[in-house]
Amino acid sequence: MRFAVPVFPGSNCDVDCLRAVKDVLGVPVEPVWHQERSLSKYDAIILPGGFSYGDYLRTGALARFSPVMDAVIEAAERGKLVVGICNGFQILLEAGLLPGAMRRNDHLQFRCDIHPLRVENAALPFTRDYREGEIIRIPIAHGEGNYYCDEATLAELKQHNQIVFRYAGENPNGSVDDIAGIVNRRGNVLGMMPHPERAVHDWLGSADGVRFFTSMLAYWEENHGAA
Amino acid sequence: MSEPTPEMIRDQKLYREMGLTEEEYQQVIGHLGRLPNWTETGIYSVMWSEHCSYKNSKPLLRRFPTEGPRVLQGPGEGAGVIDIGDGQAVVFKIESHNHPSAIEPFQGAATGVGGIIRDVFSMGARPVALLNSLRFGELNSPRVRYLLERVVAGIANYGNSIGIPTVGGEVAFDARYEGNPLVNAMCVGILPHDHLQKGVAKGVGNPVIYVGASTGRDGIHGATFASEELSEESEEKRPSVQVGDPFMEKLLLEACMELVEMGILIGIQDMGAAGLTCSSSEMAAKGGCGMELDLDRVPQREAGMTPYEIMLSESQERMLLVVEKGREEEVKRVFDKWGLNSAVIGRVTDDGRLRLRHRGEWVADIPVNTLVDDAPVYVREAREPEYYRSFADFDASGELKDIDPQDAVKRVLASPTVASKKWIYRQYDHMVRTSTAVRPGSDAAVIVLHGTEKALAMCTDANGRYVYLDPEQGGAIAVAEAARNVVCSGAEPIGITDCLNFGNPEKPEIYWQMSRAIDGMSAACRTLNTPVIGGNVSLYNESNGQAVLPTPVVGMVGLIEKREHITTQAFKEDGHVIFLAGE
Amino acid sequence: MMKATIVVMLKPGVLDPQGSAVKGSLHSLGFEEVTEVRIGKRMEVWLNTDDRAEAEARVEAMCNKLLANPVIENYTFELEEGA
Amino acid sequence: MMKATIVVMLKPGVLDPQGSAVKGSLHSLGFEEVTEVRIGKRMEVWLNTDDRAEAEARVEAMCNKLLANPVIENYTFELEEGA
Ligand SMILES: Nc1ncnc2c1ncn2[C@@H]1O[C@H](COP(=O)(O)OP(=O)(O)O)[C@@H](O)[C@H]1O
Repeated sequence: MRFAVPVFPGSNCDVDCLRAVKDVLGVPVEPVWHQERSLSKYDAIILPGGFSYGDYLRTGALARFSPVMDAVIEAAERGKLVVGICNGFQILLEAGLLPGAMRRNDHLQFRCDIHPLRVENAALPFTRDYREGEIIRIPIAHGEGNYYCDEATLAELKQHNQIVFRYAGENPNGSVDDIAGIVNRRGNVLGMMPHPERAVHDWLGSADGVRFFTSMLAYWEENHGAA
Repeated sequence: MSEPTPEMIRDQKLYREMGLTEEEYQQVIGHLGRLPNWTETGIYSVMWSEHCSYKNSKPLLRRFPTEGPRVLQGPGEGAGVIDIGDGQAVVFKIESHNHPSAIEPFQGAATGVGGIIRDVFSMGARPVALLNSLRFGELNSPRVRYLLERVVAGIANYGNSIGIPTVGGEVAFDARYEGNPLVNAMCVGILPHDHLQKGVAKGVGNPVIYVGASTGRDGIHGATFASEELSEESEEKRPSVQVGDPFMEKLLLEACMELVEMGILIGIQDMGAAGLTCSSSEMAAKGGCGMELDLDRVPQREAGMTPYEIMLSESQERMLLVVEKGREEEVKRVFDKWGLNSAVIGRVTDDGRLRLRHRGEWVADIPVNTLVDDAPVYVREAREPEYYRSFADFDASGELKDIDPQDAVKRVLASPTVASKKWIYRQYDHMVRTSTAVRPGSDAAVIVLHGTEKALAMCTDANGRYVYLDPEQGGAIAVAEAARNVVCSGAEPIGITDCLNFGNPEKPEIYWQMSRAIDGMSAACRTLNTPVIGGNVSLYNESNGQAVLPTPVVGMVGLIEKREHITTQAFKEDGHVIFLAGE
Repeated sequence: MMKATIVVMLKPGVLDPQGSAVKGSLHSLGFEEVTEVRIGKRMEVWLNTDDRAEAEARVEAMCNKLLANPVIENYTFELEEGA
Repeated sequence: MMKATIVVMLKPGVLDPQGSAVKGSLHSLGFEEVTEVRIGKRMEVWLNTDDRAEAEARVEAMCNKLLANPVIENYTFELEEGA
């Protein structure tokens, strides 16, 4: 299994994602400059956190037009695994790969902490190594993680089990229905504000993010045989 | 708008508005052998400001121990460098942005962070952590709360965007900082020895390359502004506050790191205080050469900028480079990739002069050493303040008897200075780069060095009240406290950087405080084997004639040889034994 | 040369966190008469063209593609000549 | 009830990183005729008062105290009745 981590101008969790995949899975993973137009070599794509294009205008709005995004959309259509973490989630929203939009945190402050999440759907390629309803601790670090969608969209998300993670305890940003992460209808494109790549060693404060990555590998191996 | 002629500058004493004294102006004439023109007067005035020349503090700074077996670079470059073994080194420095933050707290604090990051990566190091040290008035004032909120938001905005974790710092509140808050930012970086860069121009004919943001009219005379007391008048100089662009700096950082990896740089320096003036003249002076710049080639954001404005602008996110002749294209390719400006704006010469051309005419011709090495130095009068004697005789035993210890403990714990700072540090991304092993909230922060067993502990410490009561003891205590924090995290202290925040040094009592504090700090550094590898001086921290508490801030770094040595503050388990160590 | 002044505001039903926070701050500063605050963006875009109809179509396109997010935002704009 | 519409823009000489970034993106999306972009804020503030003169003074005070930072920003506002 090969991972790609697209790097936009202003990405800053790209290195962390590369290191997490390497440390946890030991499979090939490469940074891909945002000017690249093809991702055909890769089986999974992680859009990293950071402040692409300075988060100017709206978070993710300018990165969404980077050349590599056409390849990300194509990969999503082909059923490859696509993950957007934090800024990556914001880019997926702007690109229309996931429904909804992001607003500033309701208290207007940036918030960085290790936060409890509830795993709402443990049947996905990203979550199969978790248990449904399990509380895991994953770092958050964002100023605009206040997820918004209208009532109809929320109803649909619920109906199709697309809400993957909810904040347990206090909602750190005011998101609709305590949403921390969602998946598309098909189940192969996931966006989340918390950072699983920052929770892969006990010395980092939590290792609960490890199973996020092992889930993806297990899913892929099941579908493609070990490689 | 036509500029004043050299004669007008002399006759109307216009140099005074720029901050040059009568004697200094006469010295300039002596150095040039003629009257300086407008641009030249501006250049001398910023280079000879306290902020750039340390003219009031240099003789005192010489007392610091700056050497040690691990020191690869002491004071004198963008930041100091200390060997940490295995061919690696740590680079760190602290700097103040007090005056801009008093006027525009968000941008003032943000650009302070941006500046110190540039200082570190201009050494060739990858910045890995940020810290800060803050002082405000009492929190019951709405203005103080506004300043605190905006300063914290500004620090958060810059550090979070650029993706360098803000892992530590300290903050205290006291009425004596009310009109003049202190905002000091520290950056720590790591590099392999062979990546070490210097701010030097060498090799006659080599190109001088400008990279980064375009030059605008922002922050002109910021350096002189930082060397004056805050007064109603500074309101008029308000536009001297710049807006930071952390996105631009992230690109600049990555582009510069690529050049460092390519091993192509002869010299690199950031354009901070006094912008192009300071970077060009310091690089030339250090290389013992001269420099010729064609100002028309400087990327400009606004139309019709004068040489004076181009040279004195403090627009952020800019660097000056010197590379070997013929390698200009390689530099350009890297900067094009990151979508940044890069322009060859001049070349290195052999005659020791800084020569500037604008619209086909020579607009300045100055011997560089007179800007850098011949800046005036003042040894001020020091006088023991009266309060010092009277406090020394103070006997507390009487008053203490009436205090209820339980109540006192509660009040101490509830005071903003002692209470939890989580409200602040949860606004800082302290985990990005996934190397933070000890997050804010313990004694010192710890950053692991990936690929090795090593880690670095770091902290900032100061106590203005102690220093006020006894500058020498207080200075020593600041160093000792930092050392304890670092040791308690499992590290051996290896060096410090310091930021000397004081009032107006022309007042003998203030100069005395500074002199004594430096003696105390120096003694502690000698005892602890922690050389001072760099720092910053911020004077004239006064408002309405009232000085802040004398606040030398210590930024310390310690080396942890094995990750298993990392220790945190918290009690861990029932039944563990508690010891009290020390006197 | 034409100048477009574009206003982008959150749609009426979308809670405006910035507006609520500013309202709170205004109250605590003693401006108690403030009943609501909504905060949006105002963009000034200069276009190197003199054709009004074309400019209009182009600005419309910029708004739809980039400047506003139709999920949560509405936009309006005005054009001025020679600014 | 009065509604104040307040526009806060960066002063002319002040760097507008957001505007520059948006201009760059517009160019790469093919809107090459764009020569400059400046981005500021538009705030709508509803006031529970009917006294126009008073409202004017109060909004002025809000701008100076909180809504704009005179060091780097300029503001203008308009008042509408009964909105
Ligand atoms: N308080 C201090 N303690 C030790 N060194 C200092 C102190 N203040 C300034 N220095 C050193 O003096 C040198 C000259 O500073 P300069 O190059 O003008 O730096 P900057 O403008 O970045 O502050 C720097 O290397 C700096 O580290």
